[in-house]
Amino acid sequence: MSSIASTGVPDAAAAPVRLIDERGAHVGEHPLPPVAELVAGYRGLLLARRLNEQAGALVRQGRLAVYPSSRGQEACQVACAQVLAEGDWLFPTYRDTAAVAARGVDPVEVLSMLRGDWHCGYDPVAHRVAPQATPLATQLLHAVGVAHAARLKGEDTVVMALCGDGATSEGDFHEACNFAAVFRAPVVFFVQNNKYAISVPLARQSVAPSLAAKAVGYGMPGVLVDGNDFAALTVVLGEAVARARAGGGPTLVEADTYRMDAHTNADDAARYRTEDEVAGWVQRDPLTRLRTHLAETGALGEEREAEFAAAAEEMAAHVRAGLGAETPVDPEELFAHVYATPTPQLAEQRAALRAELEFEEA
Amino acid sequence: MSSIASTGVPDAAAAPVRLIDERGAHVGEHPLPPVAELVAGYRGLLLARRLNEQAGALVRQGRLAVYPSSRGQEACQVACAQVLAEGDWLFPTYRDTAAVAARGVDPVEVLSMLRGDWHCGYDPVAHRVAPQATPLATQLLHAVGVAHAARLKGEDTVVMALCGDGATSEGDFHEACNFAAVFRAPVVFFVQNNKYAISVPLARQSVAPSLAAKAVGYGMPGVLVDGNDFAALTVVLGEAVARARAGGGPTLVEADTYRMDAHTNADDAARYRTEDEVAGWVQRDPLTRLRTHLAETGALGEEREAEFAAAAEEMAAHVRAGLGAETPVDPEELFAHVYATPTPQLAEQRAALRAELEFEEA
Amino acid sequence: MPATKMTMAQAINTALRDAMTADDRVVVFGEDVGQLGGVFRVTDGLHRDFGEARCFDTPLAESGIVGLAVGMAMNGMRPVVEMQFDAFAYPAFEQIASHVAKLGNRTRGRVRLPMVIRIPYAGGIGGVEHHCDSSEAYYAHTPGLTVVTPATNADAYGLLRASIDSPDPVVFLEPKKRYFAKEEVDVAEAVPPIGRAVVRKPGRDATLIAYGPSVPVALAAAEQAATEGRDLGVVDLRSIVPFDDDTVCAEVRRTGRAVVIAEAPGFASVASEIAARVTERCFHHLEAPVRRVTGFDVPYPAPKLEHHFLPGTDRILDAVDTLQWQDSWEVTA
Amino acid sequence: MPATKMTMAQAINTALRDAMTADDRVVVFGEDVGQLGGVFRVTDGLHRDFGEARCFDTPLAESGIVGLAVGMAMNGMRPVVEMQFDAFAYPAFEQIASHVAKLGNRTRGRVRLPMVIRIPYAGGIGGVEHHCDSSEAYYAHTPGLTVVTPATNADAYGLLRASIDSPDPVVFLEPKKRYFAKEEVDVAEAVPPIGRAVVRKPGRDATLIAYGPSVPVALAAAEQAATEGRDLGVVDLRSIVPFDDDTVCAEVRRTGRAVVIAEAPGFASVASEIAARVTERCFHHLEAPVRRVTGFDVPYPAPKLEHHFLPGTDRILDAVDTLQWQDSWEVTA
Ligand SMILES: Cc1ncc(C[n+]2csc(CCOP(=O)(O)OP(=O)(O)O)c2C)c(N)n1
Ligand SMILES: Cc1ncc(C[n+]2csc(CCOP(=O)(O)OP(=O)(O)O)c2C)c(N)n1
Ligand SMILES: [Mg+2]
Ligand SMILES: [Mg+2]
Repeated sequence: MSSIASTGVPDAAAAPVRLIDERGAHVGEHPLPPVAELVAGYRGLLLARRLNEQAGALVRQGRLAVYPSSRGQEACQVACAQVLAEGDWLFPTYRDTAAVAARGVDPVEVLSMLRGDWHCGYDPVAHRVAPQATPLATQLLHAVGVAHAARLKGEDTVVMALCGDGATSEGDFHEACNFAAVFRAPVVFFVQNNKYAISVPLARQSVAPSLAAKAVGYGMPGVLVDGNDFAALTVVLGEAVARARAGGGPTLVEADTYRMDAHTNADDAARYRTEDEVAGWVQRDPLTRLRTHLAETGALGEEREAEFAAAAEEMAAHVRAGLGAETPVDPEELFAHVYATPTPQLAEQRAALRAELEFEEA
Repeated sequence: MSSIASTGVPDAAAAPVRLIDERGAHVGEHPLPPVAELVAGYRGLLLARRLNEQAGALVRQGRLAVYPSSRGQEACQVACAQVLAEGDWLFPTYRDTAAVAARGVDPVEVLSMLRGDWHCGYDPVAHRVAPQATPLATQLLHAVGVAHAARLKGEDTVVMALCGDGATSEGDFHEACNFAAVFRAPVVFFVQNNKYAISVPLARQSVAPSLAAKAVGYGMPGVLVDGNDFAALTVVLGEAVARARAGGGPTLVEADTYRMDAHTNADDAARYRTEDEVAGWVQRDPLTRLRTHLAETGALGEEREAEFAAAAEEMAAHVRAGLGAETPVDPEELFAHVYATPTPQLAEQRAALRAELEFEEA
Repeated sequence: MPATKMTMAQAINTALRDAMTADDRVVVFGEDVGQLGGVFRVTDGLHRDFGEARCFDTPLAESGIVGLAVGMAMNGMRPVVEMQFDAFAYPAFEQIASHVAKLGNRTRGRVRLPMVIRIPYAGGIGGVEHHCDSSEAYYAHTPGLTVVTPATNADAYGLLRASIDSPDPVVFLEPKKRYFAKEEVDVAEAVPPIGRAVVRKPGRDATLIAYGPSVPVALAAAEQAATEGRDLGVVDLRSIVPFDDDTVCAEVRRTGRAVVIAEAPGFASVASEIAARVTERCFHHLEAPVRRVTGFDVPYPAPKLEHHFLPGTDRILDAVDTLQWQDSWEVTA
Repeated sequence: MPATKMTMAQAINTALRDAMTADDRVVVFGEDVGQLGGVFRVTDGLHRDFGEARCFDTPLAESGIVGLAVGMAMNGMRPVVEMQFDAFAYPAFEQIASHVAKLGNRTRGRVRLPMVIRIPYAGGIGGVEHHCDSSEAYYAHTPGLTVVTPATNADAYGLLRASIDSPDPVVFLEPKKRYFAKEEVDVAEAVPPIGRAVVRKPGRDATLIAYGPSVPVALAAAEQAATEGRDLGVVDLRSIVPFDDDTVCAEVRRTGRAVVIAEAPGFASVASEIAARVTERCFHHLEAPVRRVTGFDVPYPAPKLEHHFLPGTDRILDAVDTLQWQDSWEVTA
């Protein structure tokens, strides 16, 4: 397959790479990914959308404290997970629950964090998925570290590092991109430019022609891709992963997408954006687009649709059941993991808490 | 005068802007700055060189603890000060003593810091020269703040913010460039790329085509200029200052130069670079180049040369005298400036120190 | 203007408004403080009423925000910046420790930095990790910073006005769990000077020393103790740096017993400082060692466990019980 | 191998070397640590002897260095990074406080971070601003970090080996003014476990508690006191977190008097913690309040004034003099 992504100095003002347009038609010269991949991707999108909806419902029911939804960004969420091999790593943010789930982590485990159980509900090592990062852009450096270590050890691991448009303004974004480029680390920086950092619009984050253009300053390829086009994302991210794996170093990929929901349920998006703006993006919905394409090309029959819908419902039921259950947390676990072995100070504090609890029980 | 500096997307791989070549000849299309400016500049270069030498001598004599020399970078040092108007601000680093002096600050005051008197020896407000920054890249943000405040107040102040090649790797460099671009702040970021950050060569700092290319990612003009060509520096920096003053926002200027001395006297440059490499740069000496040019064009007679040399010697004598004198520092000053009014805690500690000192005296 | 009921968020909003009205050098900026009015709505309406030049959003970069404020203060303005949550001030730590705290000293007072860094801090809101740190020790340990934290809405108003008026940089720590509780605030009241603690409740038997979010907890403990026949006093520091030794020590010398209460992990903390300095100054008045009731030395826990972490009334009263009452009946008599 | 005379810089270099030889997961990186061998030559020769993959220079960015180390530790390596000077670790503060300290806890122990952050710290070398901070309180206050600081060259070797072997992240604070003093080091000696203080000098009359650069000062003070007939003991903490309460308190209970010595500004410091916890645990054994002799609460001064700032023997002995000896002749008798 010929390369779609710039491999030299990115063309800063280039239009986003797109393979399927808003009416579901294949556009441009580049061939589409195999149909099977697109169908699998479509299934993933349905599951991701359902997960976003289900998690939102759980918040409304008071089962989750908060949920940062990726509705509208599902193509990004699924594509970035789907292009990875088993041994690769994913570094997600708080908004990337659907990507973590697409990587194979049980969404109940992922969401248990937002039920307040613990800071991370899944095993990062078993899944090769880092804990969802809250402090913006900080995780990008960890991603570079994992990648650099892999390279030093001679492993062919690739690391997919996610962040938002807002996070590109942080110093750690800069340091991570630069370290990766200098060390030729096998990382793909994947920026989901969903146009807002909470209430702050892109124009207040950057006046560069694109965020992908930042790649120039690090000496790495940068690609702007239509973030609601699953096919284009798969190709662009896939190429970046392949380049990284082949020793070609990092790539900065910017997805042009949109956060359809508010920042979280606690946010009031009406304060900073219009309904019209949101409505405009409904036309570009990543699910509709892929479904139309697959339906029109005959790749998706009613049976398949029904099968996928059932899978999504099953997942949602599993999530409801898993998060409905009350899971007690042991107060003494407060002290268990701070150090491999608790310090004498922590042992003392643990004993004091235990005494309190025993007294309460008595 | 036509613009020499890119005002749009910088051409990342462009050759450095140069007006006078290594043999003193005017090259290219762009006219040279007025002869008077070049002559004044040459005088400045001589003073700067002499200051570097004198400070080095004072270190060897034990009068100064340490001195980070800008030998080889004098064209940058003088040009960045000379293009500023009186109300403008300069934000220098530890290496920019000659620039601070070129801005009109008494070098004795500047160097008194390195004699150990206090952290900053001059009045930043009176001179509109910030204290020489030690923590790398941090001062760039202050420069943006001064510029942004000036703009909000409707003043036409421009801020010249200096840093080295190494400092461009710091997160604060990124945040400063981005803030300046987004706020269209009247700042000129002037990177003296002297090829080393202590021992670390440029190749370990960045694999971008140039440091000026980083401007692309912020949406500001970026220019690479021959840092040993005083004429080119004056034109490029002058244009950047004019653009900033006219409301055109920030510019990133990278000077291609070389640190002829070790990082400081405490450094052993033989550990990380060859004599050959250094010798190569002797050919590109900024003083020789400008002198040759001025001499060949008849702008610099022997009389002038002698006059400038005398001025440089006078300055050096002043520096020797000023730094040779023993200047006592009052121990109680430790507590005087931490807050506008010392806290009760500091008053108490000051009293305790006073008691100690009185006891010692008694 | 008479006293009005308002939340702490409103009190802070009013203080910003009044300061901006009184002095046009006062500017407010940070993340989401503009059109949105801040994630806690503390800056609500300022962008609308004072315009983009006086209240604006920045790119998302905390070191950038604080560094910008330093420069603006150098150039005659009085910036009030918001860090969105406690742990998100850490990227600005170098700017705060190496510049905000030191620039006045570095320049022998020729440059003063009249700026305020507002930080919603501490826990009790069921927040996810990084949203509930009690970070006061980092700032209090750094010479050159003034560190203030209100416990009441009236103090939130008054201390913020005083902080904005201060010639020195102030880290203004807002106990976020108190943001939405209503209390009477009289904005016409004299602004309390920074550096004065206040005795919230006099008490004969022992002194509870607290600040910020722990003050209401201490008061609740004192109330409960009263029903059990023990008369506990409560001192609210209001300002950690400068520290009001006089007020604190006067109380402790009277009671001979003290408990320090703070949410932050106790090790090398502000609570350690209080215990150490009170002991240094009141040693021979003490019937028992000064006790500390603080957060454990663990990262702030996930919501389900935070109530075990936070110093509550029971834990405070348990600590009071250990103050060796039996040996000293003559003092309490 | 018998004991050899070496400087602390050499002892640390030897520890790095031996650790890199023993375990090829150990990698060393930072600014100028490669070909140059570090600005203090602590990593001298490692690049040459172990190659670019094991010892390398990074771009100039401290948050980047620490963040890279976090990722490398997540992927099975044991990074030992150098921050060039104390204040230049501040840009990495968010990485240290929000990730290095918390990742093990965040993941319920599924991810451990066996990494060491080496920081040359404290003063006494006539350095310019930002090169002499005593920053231990920031780290010691942050749960999840182990904080170690050697006072002798033997400990520098042994504690660094132990730190590299630790499954937890260690902030390893190197008293830079001790870098070039020679002492005997026996690298074959058992590595001291982290968390054990050591009594450097027993003493009957009062206990000096110190760590890092203040230990030799405390010993000098004790020596001087001996000539004046007072027998002072000196405890060297070696590890601030975990803290060795047993060793410290045993000494203080015996003498009934204690002075804590540290270079850092005293407010909300490690010295505050020591004073507070020793008092909590030894209150009824104390004849006088625990005194602190620390740096003043001012930014680290310029070279000409640093000797006024640093706790010296005179100031320590003055503090010892205030320990109310006259009231307690029976204890010292
Ligand atoms: C260092 C840091 N500063 C501030 C925050 C608070 N915060 C959480 S999300 C957010 C906006 C992030 O925007 P963006 O990077 O575009 O990601 P998105 O939420 O749009 O996915 C902010 C400011 C944070 N988490 N970390
Ligand atoms: C934040 C920070 N980290 C590390 C240092 C230590 N240091 C001082 S100068 C220097 C190299 C700077 O290189 P460069 O930016 O190229 O400037 P140059 O010295 O070449 O002028 C380093 C690492 C510092 N001063 N500040
Ligand atoms: Mg966004
Ligand atoms: Mg350099």
